[in-house]
Amino acid sequence: MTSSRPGLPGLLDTEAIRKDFPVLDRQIHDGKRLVYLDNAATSQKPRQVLDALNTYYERHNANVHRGVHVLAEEATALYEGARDKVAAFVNAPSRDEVIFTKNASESLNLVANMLGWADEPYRVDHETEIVITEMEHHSNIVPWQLLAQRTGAKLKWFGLTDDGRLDLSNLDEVITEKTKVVSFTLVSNIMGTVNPVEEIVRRAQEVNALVVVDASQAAPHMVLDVQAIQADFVAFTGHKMCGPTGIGVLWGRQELLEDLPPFLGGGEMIETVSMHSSTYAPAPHKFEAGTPPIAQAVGLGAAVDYLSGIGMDAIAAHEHALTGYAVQRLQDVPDLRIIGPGTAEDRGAAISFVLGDIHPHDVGQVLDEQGIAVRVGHHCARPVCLRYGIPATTRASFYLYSTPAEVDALVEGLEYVRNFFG
Amino acid sequence: MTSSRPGLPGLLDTEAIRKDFPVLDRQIHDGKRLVYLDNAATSQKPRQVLDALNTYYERHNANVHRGVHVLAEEATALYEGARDKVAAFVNAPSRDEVIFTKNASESLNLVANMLGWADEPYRVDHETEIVITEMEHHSNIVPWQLLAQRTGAKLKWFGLTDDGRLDLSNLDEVITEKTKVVSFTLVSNIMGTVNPVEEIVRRAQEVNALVVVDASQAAPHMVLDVQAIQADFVAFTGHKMCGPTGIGVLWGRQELLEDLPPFLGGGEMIETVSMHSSTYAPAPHKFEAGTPPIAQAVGLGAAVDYLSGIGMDAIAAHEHALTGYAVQRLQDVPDLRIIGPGTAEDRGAAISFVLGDIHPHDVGQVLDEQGIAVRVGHHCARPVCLRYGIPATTRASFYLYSTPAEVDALVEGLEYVRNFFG
Amino acid sequence: MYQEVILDHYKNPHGRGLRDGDAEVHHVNPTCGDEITLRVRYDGDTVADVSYEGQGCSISQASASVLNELLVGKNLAEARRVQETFLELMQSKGQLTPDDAMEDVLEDAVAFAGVSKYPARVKCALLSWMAWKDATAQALGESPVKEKTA
Amino acid sequence: MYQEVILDHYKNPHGRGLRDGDAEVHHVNPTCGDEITLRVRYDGDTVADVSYEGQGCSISQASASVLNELLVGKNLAEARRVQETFLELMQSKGQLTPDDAMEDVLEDAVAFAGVSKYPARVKCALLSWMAWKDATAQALGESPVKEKTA
Ligand SMILES: Cc1ncc(COP(=O)(O)O)c(C=O)c1O
Ligand SMILES: Cc1ncc(COP(=O)(O)O)c(C=O)c1O
Repeated sequence: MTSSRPGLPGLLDTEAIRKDFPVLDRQIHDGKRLVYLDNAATSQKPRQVLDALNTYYERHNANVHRGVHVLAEEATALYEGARDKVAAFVNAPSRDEVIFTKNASESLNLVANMLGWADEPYRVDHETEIVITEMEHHSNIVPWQLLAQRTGAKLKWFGLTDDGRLDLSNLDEVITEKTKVVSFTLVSNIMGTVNPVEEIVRRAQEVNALVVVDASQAAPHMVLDVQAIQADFVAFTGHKMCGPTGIGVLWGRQELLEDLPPFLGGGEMIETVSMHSSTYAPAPHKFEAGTPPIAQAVGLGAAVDYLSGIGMDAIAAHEHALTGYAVQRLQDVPDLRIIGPGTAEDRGAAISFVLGDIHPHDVGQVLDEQGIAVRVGHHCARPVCLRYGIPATTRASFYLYSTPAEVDALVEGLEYVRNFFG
Repeated sequence: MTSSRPGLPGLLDTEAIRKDFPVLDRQIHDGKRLVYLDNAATSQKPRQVLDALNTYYERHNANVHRGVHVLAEEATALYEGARDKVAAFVNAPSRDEVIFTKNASESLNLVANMLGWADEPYRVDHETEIVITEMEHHSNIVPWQLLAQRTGAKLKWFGLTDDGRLDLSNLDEVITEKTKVVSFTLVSNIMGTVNPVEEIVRRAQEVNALVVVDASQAAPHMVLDVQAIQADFVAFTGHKMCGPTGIGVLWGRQELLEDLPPFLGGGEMIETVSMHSSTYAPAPHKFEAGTPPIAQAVGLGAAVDYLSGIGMDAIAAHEHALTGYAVQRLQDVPDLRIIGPGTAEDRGAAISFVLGDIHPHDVGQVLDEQGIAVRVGHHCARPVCLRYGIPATTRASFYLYSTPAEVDALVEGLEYVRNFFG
Repeated sequence: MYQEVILDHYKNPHGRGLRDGDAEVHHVNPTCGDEITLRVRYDGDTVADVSYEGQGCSISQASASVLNELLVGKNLAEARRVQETFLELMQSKGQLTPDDAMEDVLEDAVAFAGVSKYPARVKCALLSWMAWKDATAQALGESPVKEKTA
Repeated sequence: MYQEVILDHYKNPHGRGLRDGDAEVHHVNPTCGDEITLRVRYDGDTVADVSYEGQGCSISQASASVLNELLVGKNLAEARRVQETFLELMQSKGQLTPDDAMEDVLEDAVAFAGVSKYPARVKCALLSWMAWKDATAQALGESPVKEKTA
């Protein structure tokens, strides 16, 4: 499915792919074709995923795990089948290591809470330290702030270099013998930076700290192999990877999931309940209280099939080519300053920038009038804005259906913005 | 939409209604028409809800709250519009009191956790007591067991009478000055019992205990008015009321939501974040960390419209008539013993029973072979089974599309079961 | 949305900068990071000054400038009437066409009518007005500030 | 699913009741509340007795009865082979038609082949067999019990 365009090797056949995404035909503002460049916020959904949802609801819908009737068995097989698919997608050693949550935020909170309530050696308490980075999404900051506040643990973090990379020059001072957990993003949602997992993991393992990887911006865009990155937990979210809203994933190492305490209590997560005490089911069920997001898991399974059908390597290559093109064209726009890496190396397909002193809100609004959807604001990563002394950025972000023509539209749109406020 | 059938006043026009539910046409086991009597586990979904989901994904899908582009504005309007609909559906004084969660279990865990981390006067600690009942769903037991275990609070509960009602004879000894919170179900999912809210609330208010009502089995079936029942929190779940999986609701009184601490941390729930500290958005956003179940909320909004269109009073009357008919017919089945109230008074449309010493698993399996879907087991309410000295029950549960003919099919099916194992 | 009047105020803001005041507030728009620090000074019940500083989009900047132009010099009752009318317009979701009476009250601020169609931008337009309301309440000793921290 | 053999074992269970043993375990099927208490007694490496009591559906009851009939009297290696073969059959999702060799090992237990198509019931059929495996490991001092409580 690869088309070649002069100078841009590795592009996918987006003409074919775009036919799978109904919303991309949408016209807005009196007939302007939608140019959707807000993929880091959420992706669009292919027909294949919507079909899976509809088939589930129209033929198989039932509550899972507890029924002996046909629908209940079918629904259970579909739900657990989705777990198999996701496990294979991230190369999990065992399907039982895949926990379905509602989003990446819940996944990260789940880890933080498990560690807060855990017994030794995992317990985070006032004598221990938690390490994150300054480029985390709020969903990988606030859970740790809450944990630190409630346990007395100390929260530390890696700062950023001027070109949007992690500053690991003080690696050994930040991660110390006191560090119980290191949680960081694989790919920055605001700057696109791809972080050097290996270096951080090596140091974390030296001090026996658990490693949590926020793969929300990685899972949709590249091969994600939980064994290769040697993390203990990996979190990501369905809606950014062609899946439905309302579904997230936490992968965790089996022995940890066995040892750590549950988080939410309720139906499905128990082994046996009496009024006096309860025992818990083995993982993953121990961490899935209540009726799970059944249809959404099935939809995520279909999304994973869809992405694998195209190939994660091919998707990564497509985005790499497009990002290179975009970085280069954007750097030609006067007064435009990229916040984050200035090349396509070790970077994902989200590009943040500021345009002179025109506020991103105004940039976004005037682009929208031309049919171009970008995100503006702090992108749930306000510390990055603080770090670079800016109130907000405009962010364009690409996905497997994005095209060079859309990059061109963005650049033209930005010219118009400059003239409008000039 | 009401048809009359000799002897069964109040039935809905199920012929028309059933056309809205694609799955009800499903044939199983070589051409047997599906008789779906597992509605207390989850309801089926009308076309109107599936259409709302598809329209959302095919035309409006975007992340909410943070965008200035058309799709983001539309998605936000749809999501927040669903909140308005749900608020109206339960007669909430303010739309900002409606929190979207992933299911009722999360809603109940959210309350338990807020109270565990709260400041006085709400804080649950080792000097305080928590009161529940013996007929709770595990999702309204385990969160309180966890809270009790983690704070040292004492967990107490109301027992049950022989005919499946709450035993409130010791009301004043169970709820005392030490009681900080009383959490109970409005309608039992296993026995169908409708509980006397007023009496419990009156006593709870006397001692200034907060009242949490689990309305998971009420919201789908009757008028639910959070002001009339005078609770402090009300939890329910979308998938049992014609909505999608992956969406739940917690309604809470505004001043409590203002005073109580957040639970999950992350994007969307913050006001401002720095590495050192964060402040939180006002409710409901304070309690909605991360990308919410957007499409699922929209689907729940459509479900609420659908139910309101038919009328919750009309639905309640339909189910009341059908339940009366079913109770009467079931009592004529030899060796059948109903677990729960033996009449249709103050009872919902879930009927549990045991059939001689034939194990419910076998009852359910043989019914399934005839196309009849019932649930068997402890229905996530194992203490009820323990109370009545039974391993499990068979449960038939009705909804707005259920018919007297389906009750007849059930009764005939049970005769067949008796002969099979006789 | 971008009326000439709005762009004018954005490019040439009135009364910008912080000067002495009776009360100061700091408001933030969490969805986009717009911020304003605003001070009010009263002379009896006359709005003697509204001074402000902040960062934000053209809508929030222009709105603060219009606020300064409209409210300074008015007495409190009049100023509140302007604030309430502006709030009403902004919450109208584009359904309200300002009539003559409204135009008399709002003057330049009627130019923001178009903004009310854009929910994400309504907060920008209201930022300074909410800050002014808050600061005024504090200056008059009507309300304390409350903040929660992680 | 309900083969004649299964119904027979259900109605006339073999070896039911608790007798002396070297180890006792209690297993529960959380999805349906089926429970079994099972004891094993070894005489050297011969399965001298498997006694049990519990509540459960026809499948779990019949399966325990078949287990007793098949395993008592066998030596440990043979018994384990039966257990493993039964496990294999039950996990086959209805894809496996027992061949002669399998029938020789499983005897009456081949009647459960049809159950393997019903995931919810596989656990019922396996309940006693997993309990036996556990009890045996304990009797032989191979494994401790682990439980977590709320
Ligand atoms: C009374 C009651 N409470 C709580 C729940 C939990 O709902 P959910 O599984 O959607 O979280 C259920 C249903 O399963 C229920 O019937
Ligand atoms: C890097 C990163 N982490 C976490 C999240 C949170 O995902 P969700 O909002 O689906 O919980 C996001 C996206 O919003 C993200 O980009």
